Amino acid sequence: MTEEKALTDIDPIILFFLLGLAAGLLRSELRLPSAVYDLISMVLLLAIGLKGGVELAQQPFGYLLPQILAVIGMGFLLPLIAFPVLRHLGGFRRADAASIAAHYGSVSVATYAVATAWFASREIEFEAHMPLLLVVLEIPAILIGILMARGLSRDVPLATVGREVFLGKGIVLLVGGLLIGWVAGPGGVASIEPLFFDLFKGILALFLLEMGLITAAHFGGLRRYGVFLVLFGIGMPLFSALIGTAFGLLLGLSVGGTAILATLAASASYIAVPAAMRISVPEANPALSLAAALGVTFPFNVLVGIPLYHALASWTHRILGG
Amino acid sequence: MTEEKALTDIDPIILFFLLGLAAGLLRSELRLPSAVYDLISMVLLLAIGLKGGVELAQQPFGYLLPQILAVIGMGFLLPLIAFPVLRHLGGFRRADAASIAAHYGSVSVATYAVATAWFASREIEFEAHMPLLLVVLEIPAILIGILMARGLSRDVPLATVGREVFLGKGIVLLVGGLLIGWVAGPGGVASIEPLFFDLFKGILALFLLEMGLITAAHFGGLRRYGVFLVLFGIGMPLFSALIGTAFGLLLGLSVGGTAILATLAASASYIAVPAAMRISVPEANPALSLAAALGVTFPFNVLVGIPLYHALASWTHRILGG
Amino acid sequence: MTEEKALTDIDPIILFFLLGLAAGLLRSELRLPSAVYDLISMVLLLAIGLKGGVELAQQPFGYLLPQILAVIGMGFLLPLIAFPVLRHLGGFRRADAASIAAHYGSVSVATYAVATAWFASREIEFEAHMPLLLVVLEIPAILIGILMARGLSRDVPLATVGREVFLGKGIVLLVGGLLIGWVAGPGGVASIEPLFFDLFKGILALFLLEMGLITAAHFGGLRRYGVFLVLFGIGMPLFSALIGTAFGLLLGLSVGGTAILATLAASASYIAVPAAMRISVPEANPALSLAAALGVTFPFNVLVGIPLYHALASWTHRILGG
Amino acid sequence: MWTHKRKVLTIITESALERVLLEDIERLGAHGYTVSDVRGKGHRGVRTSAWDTNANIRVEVVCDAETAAAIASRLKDQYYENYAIIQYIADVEVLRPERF
Amino acid sequence: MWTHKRKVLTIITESALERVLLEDIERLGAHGYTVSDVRGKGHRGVRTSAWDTNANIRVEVVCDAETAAAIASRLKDQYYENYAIIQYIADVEVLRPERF
Amino acid sequence: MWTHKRKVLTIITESALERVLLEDIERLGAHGYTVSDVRGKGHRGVRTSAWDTNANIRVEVVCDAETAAAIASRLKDQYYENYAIIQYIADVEVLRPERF
Ligand SMILES: Nc1ncnc2c1ncn2[C@@H]1O[C@H](COP(=O)(O)O)[C@@H](O)[C@H]1O
Ligand SMILES: Nc1ncnc2c1ncn2[C@@H]1O[C@H](COP(=O)(O)O)[C@@H](O)[C@H]1O
Ligand SMILES: Nc1ncnc2c1ncn2[C@@H]1O[C@H](COP(=O)(O)O)[C@@H](O)[C@H]1O
Ligand code: NA
Ligand code: NA
Ligand code: NA
Repeated sequence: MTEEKALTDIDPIILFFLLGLAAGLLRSELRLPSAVYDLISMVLLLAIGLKGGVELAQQPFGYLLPQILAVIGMGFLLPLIAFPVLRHLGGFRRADAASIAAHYGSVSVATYAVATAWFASREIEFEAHMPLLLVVLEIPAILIGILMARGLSRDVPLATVGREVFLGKGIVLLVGGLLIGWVAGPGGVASIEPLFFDLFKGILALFLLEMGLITAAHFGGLRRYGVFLVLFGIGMPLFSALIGTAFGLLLGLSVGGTAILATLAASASYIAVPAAMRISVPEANPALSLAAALGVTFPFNVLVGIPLYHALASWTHRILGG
Repeated sequence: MTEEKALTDIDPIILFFLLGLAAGLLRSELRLPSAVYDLISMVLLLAIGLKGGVELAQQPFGYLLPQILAVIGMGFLLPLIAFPVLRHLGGFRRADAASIAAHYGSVSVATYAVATAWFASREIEFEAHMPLLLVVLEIPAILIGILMARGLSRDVPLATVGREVFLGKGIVLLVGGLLIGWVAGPGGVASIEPLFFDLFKGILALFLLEMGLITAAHFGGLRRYGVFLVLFGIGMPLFSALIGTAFGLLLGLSVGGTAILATLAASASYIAVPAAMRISVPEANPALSLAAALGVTFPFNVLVGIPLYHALASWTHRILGG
Repeated sequence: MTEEKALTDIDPIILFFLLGLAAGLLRSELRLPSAVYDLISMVLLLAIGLKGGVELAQQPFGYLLPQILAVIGMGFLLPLIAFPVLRHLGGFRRADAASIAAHYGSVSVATYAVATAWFASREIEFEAHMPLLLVVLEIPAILIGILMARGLSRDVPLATVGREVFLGKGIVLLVGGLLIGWVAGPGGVASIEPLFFDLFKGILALFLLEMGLITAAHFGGLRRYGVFLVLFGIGMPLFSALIGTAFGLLLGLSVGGTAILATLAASASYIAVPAAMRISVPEANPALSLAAALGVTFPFNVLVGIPLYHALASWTHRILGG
Repeated sequence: MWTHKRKVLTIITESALERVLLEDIERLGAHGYTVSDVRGKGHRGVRTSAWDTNANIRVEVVCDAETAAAIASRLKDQYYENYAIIQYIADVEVLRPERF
Repeated sequence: MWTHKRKVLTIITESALERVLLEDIERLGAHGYTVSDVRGKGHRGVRTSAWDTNANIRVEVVCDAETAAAIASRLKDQYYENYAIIQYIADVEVLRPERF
Repeated sequence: MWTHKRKVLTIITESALERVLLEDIERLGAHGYTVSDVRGKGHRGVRTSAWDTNANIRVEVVCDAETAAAIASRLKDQYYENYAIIQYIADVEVLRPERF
């Protein structure tokens, strides 16, 4: 916030989300063409990757490795906890429970982007290699989800799943951005900053407008699948944020880094995982997981969760150290 | 204009319009994909809304209310004057006269954007809440147009018309931008300025390129519908600009604000009104109104009208007051 | 390069090309929607035109005319040399030899853009009217190509070919940009710089990502058409660069200008020429010329050629003068 | 295998009608529809713009003969007078007859 | 109601031909056409790029049998040798026979 | 002229299946296919988003009756249980029978 006073403290990008949500619920004609959605998400993914890659060169690999391993562990852990809850408390079919669990074990890039924007406007620092952890966290939950759905016995088309996961648009752009940023370094990237960095928040605003429209479309699914899904869609991220905070503390992350890791843990995938599950666990109903991840958890995290997770990280850091 | 001398005084965005016009008339292969058109117009509408919204918070509502009411009155008045001219002088069928009148009572966002760019490059100030008046002016003419076409007796599907008008893309984005700008304030909006404000004129240039192509496509319609339509397409904005200037003076607007209001009055809608008329007054021939609005009035306003209306506003202000 | 050290010296936009290439070869899901491709190439073409046009006003026409004529001569010369090589050494059918020769006589706008970016990051100056020569060079090779394929005897539909060439998207946008830049001048263009100039390299990066994907798709064609095409795709640009360097020296261009002219000579068209040949010489197999131009020559020029041509220009300048 | 005969009704008309048309189609008993964006030319001129007012959609409905007739005649009454629209119907065979 | 029999001729070919093809179609007596952007694969390989040179269009013409035959044989003579193109024709029924 | 009878099989299904579906179609002997992006509604709800997970494709395959039957029954076994998908088949006539 600069000199002039604003009505509220809400980040304008959140207002774009609310605008999309309102337009969607009122069944307005507003609709982003899919080519625009593709362009916008492509720029965001590359930008996040680039930003991380630029900083990555400064980090010794020995410092990063334990974090990567820990985060892979977290990516296995979260769906393993979510699955029995969904199966026994929620009464979902095996495939559906596994698929939803995989969504919540993985991460949402949009939620991450909103968190970084929220932190940036408050000048809260966080470790620069977070995009790397974001990439790492995308994948373990998918594997676990497939195993939980199919069991070890049945033959899983691992090759197909692998290419679906690793060569999906999202991972290719994130990892590609990371590598480019890492190779080119801050000086090299300077010439493409106006597109990828200066426009970042404006493009994120357009993206969130579309996210609002998509979220509105998934509210319908919620009504059909009931109260448990809503409760899970709020309870699970709260629980995951605790786990994420614990991992952040164990890894010795800063307050900002801990809060980001908690946000990653709390966020639920709605791009990489649905695509992988559709091919690998086709008997799972995608409407269920998307209703929870998009209809409940995404708005919850974006509107309430991020400040909460930051408060949690500050509080635990104050309690535990200096 | 900065240090170096240019060949002419023409704003480059007008040159983009002329390029599109030439390419269209020469039947070049040039064509903007509809997804690009959607993206560009979406950014422009949001940007205009945001800009207005940011300033709106500074205005007391008591100051705005009389202006809003006056402008609604103007929106009713203009089509009521145009209708008999079209019906009796032009010899148009009732539905066509009503539909064309509605187009001219409403406003063109592109014309408004060109005017603001023209004013900005000449550093002419105008009241910051103009986007609000733009939104307000979009709607009354549509209602009047439907009533003139159908009469009060026949049942107008007001609900359908209402949702078509208020939930159409244009209004949602303009009003949404206004609200976001108003809530976030200048500080909040700062982070999305690079996309919505810095790129504004570049994106407007691309938009005008497409407008040139569309205008060229509507020249054909003109040849078929004859001289009266051309005369009306020039005469009506001139007359409306006088009305707009009068309202501007009555409301005590600045020279710039008066000129903008005159431009709004003189401009003819080609997005919101055609869409609404197509559903509500389907027997009106859309080729007629678009040929006039796009084939004559838009280029006239953009090339000749805006400087003229500014001269008119300056002149009347000099005459009437210190 | 600014303060901080990068891993390598590679321009990040080249890394985007490699990312696209890798994604394409790994058959990733990554794919730019055609609307996005259209938007990106449209902005690049306009930007290149604008940049050239702004400078053009400063040049007396008497200075430009000999250069234009010389470059037209070069555009006729290159395909006349390539044709017998392709026909007799390569053993291609008449139509195919003519079509490939035309591709290599014309120019690639993307290669030009990469060269200007490479020069800019090394602060190497070059004559500002190069975009004009780029436009001029596009066309002669097309005419020669058609004549070589059909002979003078058979009736060539010159009108159709002419409109195909001059009214194609690429020429309209380049020439349109030139004219707009020329008329508006540097001051006039200032307001649209954020889109067309500041974002240039970022948009070029996205474009090269797509070029990488397209190049990968044309590698398949190479395997089928064999070794000669690969050799030609490397040998021809090297030879053309010598011719281009000679022309640059004769015209008294600077080191940078000579290198750019060599790059233009070395580059092979893959937009304007394929489109024109498809209509005018339909019996030529487009897979052949695109495999060579996109599968070999474009990556060769972008990865190896540009620095080489610059070294060549520097060396000849040092040898021959001052 | 292909023993279940059905009809496919194809409608090409103005994009502006999309919402109301699809409501009509569902109301008249179709179990589904498929829509794509197209351009074209007909008695009401060229419709080929980037632009909603001048763009076309193509709607395809697989259904039984009665439903196809009902939809077609309803759309004829409602839209033929004032809109750019054509309809045509063809014979097709489907696998799951209960679906259409 | 569906008493007027017509043909629908479907042409799938290279985008580069759009302009000349549509001129041919009109010249041979069709009263309209509908075009959409598609991708595909055939004897001339995969045509699926973001890119004009390698993109396809799908053109649909509703007309009487003679016009369909005239267009199809004309396009065959003109384009089959050198272009990626297929054509097929099907029976349809229309509401306003005077239109097609 | 139109003496060669063939079938056109039309498949409308989830975009997510594009790659595997086209592999299936080729493996079962089709000589080509054409794909377009569409939106729609069916038993599995509205599929109309900007968004891959919720978008549809329309695939058209011109081939002989046996190939059409083979593809259709294979897709039925493979995808009907878990995916949004419909198929229908129609009679067409083609010019170059050896091509299909
Ligand atoms: N004979 C035809 N064959 C194929 N499509 C047609 C035909 N006539 C009209 N159309 C399509 O239907 C739309 C509306 O037709 P019309 O009402 O005749 O203007 C046109 O814009 C075309 O897309
Ligand atoms: N058997 C087929 N079924 C459907 N579409 C086809 C078929 N064969 C070819 N096509 C389409 O027609 C285009 C040109 O075909 P071709 O001339 O065989 O390369 C292809 O790119 C496909 O889009
Ligand atoms: N009766 C129908 N007519 C035309 N298209 C249909 C029909 N039913 C379904 N579809 C299309 O096929 C897709 C999958 O259908 P479904 O499996 O029934 O959800 C839908 O999203 C529609 O695009
Ligand atoms: Na998570
Ligand atoms: Na007006
Ligand atoms: Na060349």
